[in-house]
Amino acid sequence: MLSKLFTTGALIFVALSTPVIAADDKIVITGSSTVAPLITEIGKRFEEKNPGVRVDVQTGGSSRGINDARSGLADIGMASRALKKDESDLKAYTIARDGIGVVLNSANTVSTLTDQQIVDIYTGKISDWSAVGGTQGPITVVNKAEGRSTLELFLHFFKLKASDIKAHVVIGDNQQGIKTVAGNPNAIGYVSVGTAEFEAGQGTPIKLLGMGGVAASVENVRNGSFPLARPLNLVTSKEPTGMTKLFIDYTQSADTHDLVKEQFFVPNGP
Amino acid sequence: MPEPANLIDREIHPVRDRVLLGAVWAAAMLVAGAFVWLLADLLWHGAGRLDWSFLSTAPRNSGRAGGIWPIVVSTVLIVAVAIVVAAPLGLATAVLLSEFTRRGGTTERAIGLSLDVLAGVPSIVFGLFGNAFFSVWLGLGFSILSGGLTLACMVLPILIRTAETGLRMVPDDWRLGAAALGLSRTTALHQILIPVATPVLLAGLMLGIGRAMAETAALVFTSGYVDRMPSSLFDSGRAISVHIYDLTMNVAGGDRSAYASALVLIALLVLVNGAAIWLSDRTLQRKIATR
Amino acid sequence: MSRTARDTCLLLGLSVAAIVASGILLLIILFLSTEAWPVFSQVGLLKFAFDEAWYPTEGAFDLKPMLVASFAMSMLSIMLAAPLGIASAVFCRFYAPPVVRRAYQWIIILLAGIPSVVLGLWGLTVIVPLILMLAPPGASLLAGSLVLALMIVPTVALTTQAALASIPQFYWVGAAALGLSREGTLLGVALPAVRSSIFAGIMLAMARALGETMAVLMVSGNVVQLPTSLFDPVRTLTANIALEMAYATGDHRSALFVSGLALTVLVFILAWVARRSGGQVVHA
Amino acid sequence: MMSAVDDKPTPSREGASSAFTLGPLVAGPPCCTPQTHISIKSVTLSYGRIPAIRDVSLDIYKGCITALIGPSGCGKTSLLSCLNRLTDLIPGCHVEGRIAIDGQDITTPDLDVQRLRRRVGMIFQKPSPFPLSIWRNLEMPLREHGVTRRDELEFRIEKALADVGLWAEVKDRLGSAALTLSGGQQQRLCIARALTLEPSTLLMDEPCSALDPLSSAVVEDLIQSLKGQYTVVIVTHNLAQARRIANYAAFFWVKERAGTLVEFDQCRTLFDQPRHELTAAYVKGLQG
Repeated sequence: MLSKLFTTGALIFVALSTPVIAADDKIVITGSSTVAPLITEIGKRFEEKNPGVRVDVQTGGSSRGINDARSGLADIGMASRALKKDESDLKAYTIARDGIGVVLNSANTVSTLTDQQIVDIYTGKISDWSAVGGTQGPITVVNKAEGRSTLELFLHFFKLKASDIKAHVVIGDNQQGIKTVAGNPNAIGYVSVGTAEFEAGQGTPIKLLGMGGVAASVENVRNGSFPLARPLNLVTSKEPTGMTKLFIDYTQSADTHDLVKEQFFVPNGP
Repeated sequence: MPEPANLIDREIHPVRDRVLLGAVWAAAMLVAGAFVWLLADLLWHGAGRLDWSFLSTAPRNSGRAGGIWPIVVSTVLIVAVAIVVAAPLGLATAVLLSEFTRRGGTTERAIGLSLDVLAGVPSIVFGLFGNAFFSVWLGLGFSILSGGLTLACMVLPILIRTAETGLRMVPDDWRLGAAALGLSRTTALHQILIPVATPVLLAGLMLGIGRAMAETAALVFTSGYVDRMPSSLFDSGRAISVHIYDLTMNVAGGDRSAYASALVLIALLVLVNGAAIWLSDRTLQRKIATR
Repeated sequence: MSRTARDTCLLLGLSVAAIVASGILLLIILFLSTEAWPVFSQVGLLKFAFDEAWYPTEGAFDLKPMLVASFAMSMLSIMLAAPLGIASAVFCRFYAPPVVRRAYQWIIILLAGIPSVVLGLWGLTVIVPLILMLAPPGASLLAGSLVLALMIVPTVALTTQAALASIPQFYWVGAAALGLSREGTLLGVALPAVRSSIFAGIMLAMARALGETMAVLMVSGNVVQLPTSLFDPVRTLTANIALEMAYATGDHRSALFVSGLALTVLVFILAWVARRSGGQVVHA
Repeated sequence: MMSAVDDKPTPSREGASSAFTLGPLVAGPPCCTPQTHISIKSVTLSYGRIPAIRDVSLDIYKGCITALIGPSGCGKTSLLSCLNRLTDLIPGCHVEGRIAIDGQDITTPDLDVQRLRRRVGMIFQKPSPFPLSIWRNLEMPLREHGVTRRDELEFRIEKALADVGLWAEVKDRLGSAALTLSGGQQQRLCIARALTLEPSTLLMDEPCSALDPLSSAVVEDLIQSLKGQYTVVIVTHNLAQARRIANYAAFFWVKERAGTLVEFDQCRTLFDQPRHELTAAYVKGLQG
């Protein structure tokens, strides 16, 4: 009985192991989990337009995208940040941008915070909402994990060091930030503007705060007036050719703007 | 089997017995309550999203719309690869430990310790290792095969530990009896010891399948993120739990699909475990006769 | 092939399987060490134990708080899960009416297969807000332990149940003949008879708790600090890897692999200590 | 398990009450050839470094029943296990000395132990049929030893079951589980299982001590009937039984924490005119 089962299993196994003839052209893209859903959708549309081409998108984080593009494991890497100084050997192609805004729980009575107040809250100088005009309650500071591009952007904007911040909750991905703030009336965090706008519209109890007098909205990120934004990049190790070039060009074209908006990012250009 | 309760029903330690009774019921209800709460939560958020098209179509708009059919297929394939590889390997190691090594002997201690440590290796480390070893070094790339093999490494300690327990529990009478009849150890194992231990082996297998189905971190780096229908084991395929993770952590507005996917995963577990129970009942009926 | 030769072949095959099974760990340790080597060779081992704090991008690599957090969280969760799991098994075998038993059995099996992400999500949206009402920020050592406990209960329950099922019948009969009540039989005969199997199950569960990543990452707050209370947010070694690996480069990346190694060492020590003390329990 | 009710004595046995009285002594050599079948020479068996039997030498005669008697822990069962190399299964168990069956040394490492165990069957104190059907219990070992033809399987199984007086009782329920049989039936099934393999020798480790008197008597009769066809070595604590059925008896005693052979003789001689005072004292329990 068992042995029969195993034989059958083995046969299926062998049958499935035989690789089908590889697609004419396969583009392997690895990297940032923030960018991956967008590129997957763009890839599907690209596949429809170019029969025989396959776009395989893998995640693992921006640094993996950079490494894989550099080592040639991937044709294209994805990074949700600008290239660093020691990455000048790579070429980056911005496909969209993503604004970063401060969010509070919608139950919070505070509606604006100055840059200085945000800095004081994040460095632990202010620990109760009453100090910034809200109802009394201990502030829960939600911060991003070390190395994450939104953290670096945040630190850079407020001229802070990672070790200056006194966090109460440290999170990884964007949605975790939104869920954490949504579940805690006294929390403050910073997340992607587009997704926060969408979630707030869906009834998630969060609200976006303006920054430097500019309202946090996709529109303001697009027109460049909102100060905190990061580029979402595709990265290659050398000048792209052939199908890879075709794909990168396609991602930057206006054809994909609707997909970019569907993922709550900000498309390039006007 | 006669329950002790059927044989004796007078109480000598009424307080202790009552307390124990209460505690056991309370603990069981606590666990069941937590599960029901969790399930209700999933149903509350996800049931509205569940319909036939959710099961039968491919995801659209990063999983916010569309279904999860290719992901279900990939998941089943990944788990199947893992179990097909890990079950024989695990059973063989368990047999070696229980039948051919002395408890507390050097071999048993060394293998046992390495398994205990292996069981504690974080799943994300398994993922990074699987990526380096299976995907890159063995050249399997991001594929269902690398994912399945990585999971096989992961569930191995569970399978071995439970199988070993099961085999050690088989009374020595039958081992001696078989040896005295001049049966080879192979025959004794095949005909008697393994069939008798089947319920325990099955419990281990279920734990292993559950663990494999539930795994996320180890698969992100090995079987990958591609949500297309796989055409062979060398294709990348997204597992349900990876899909759920992506929907909850990276895709705004993906929560309902995530909850619905979790429900599908639970249904899948019911199916797989039901099949396993049915299969073992059949083997038991054919092989083992106790009543 | 003669029967003796068949047995020899069997033994050979089994040995190969065992070597493969235990070789995996060596491969993993080799892999972790290779990846961790760059930062070891530059900053040395001591920095990981005696540094001020964990700010890897600023060259501070203290792993102590995370080691303590990993240890504390797994211990807490096993302290919760072991009694619950054993009680669950006992419930299934002795107390539950048949219908309840089947239902409960399925609950345990399904619980074993709930992805950690789903448990994490549930923890984040249900448990954490509840704990928040007691003490902010909610995401805490306690939240992590509770979610972990729920995750590992099935491991303890299923292994215990399997062990109880395999107790020879004459134990029950013998105990009953001595006039022991159901509870007396359980405490005096059944559980002691299978303690080594239960112990193995607990070890498996504890290892699982130590290695768990996603759920812990979502509910435990991930602040690198030595916990002073159950309500403090903590970061475990596994969460550390998962949180930072995505963007880590260079020494930072290497340092994350040191987290992996540190965890492996921790598991090794725990498993070794447990085997020594557990061994005495078993042979006592 | 101790249900004596459904364990009816076979028709061949008349007056089961004789199980409770001492039967006539069985005479020695005339009923069997005094020809050495198994020769045990200076056997020392140790577990780890601790010897369990020290320097035992003994000849076992063909077709006879040899009883090994003595107090618990004097190494009788250990000695029995040497004869079919079951000692191999015990980690750390080490046997020195020479044991030959039909002149062939069975202590050599390259011996085919499975073939040996086919020739030397063993019955344990606790009946241990496998958790299989009655039929499979008998068929599986036969197949293992290369008997695969259906008619031969059927012939051998029926014959063995008939030899142990079980055929009439179970012939209609061969497919039911062996563990549903009563204790006595289970033990006879185990004997039948050993007989199907056509051994030359049967080792019995207190085969009746777990059975009720009626079942015990049936099994005892069965053992009696094996005399002549098979060489039987039986360990028993039931001195009356030994005296009833055995041709030869060997008395063991613990000396310096290891079992040693004190006296070996014809059964009647050993019981009636023991040469050694230890033997005399021990069998006095029987006579006094």
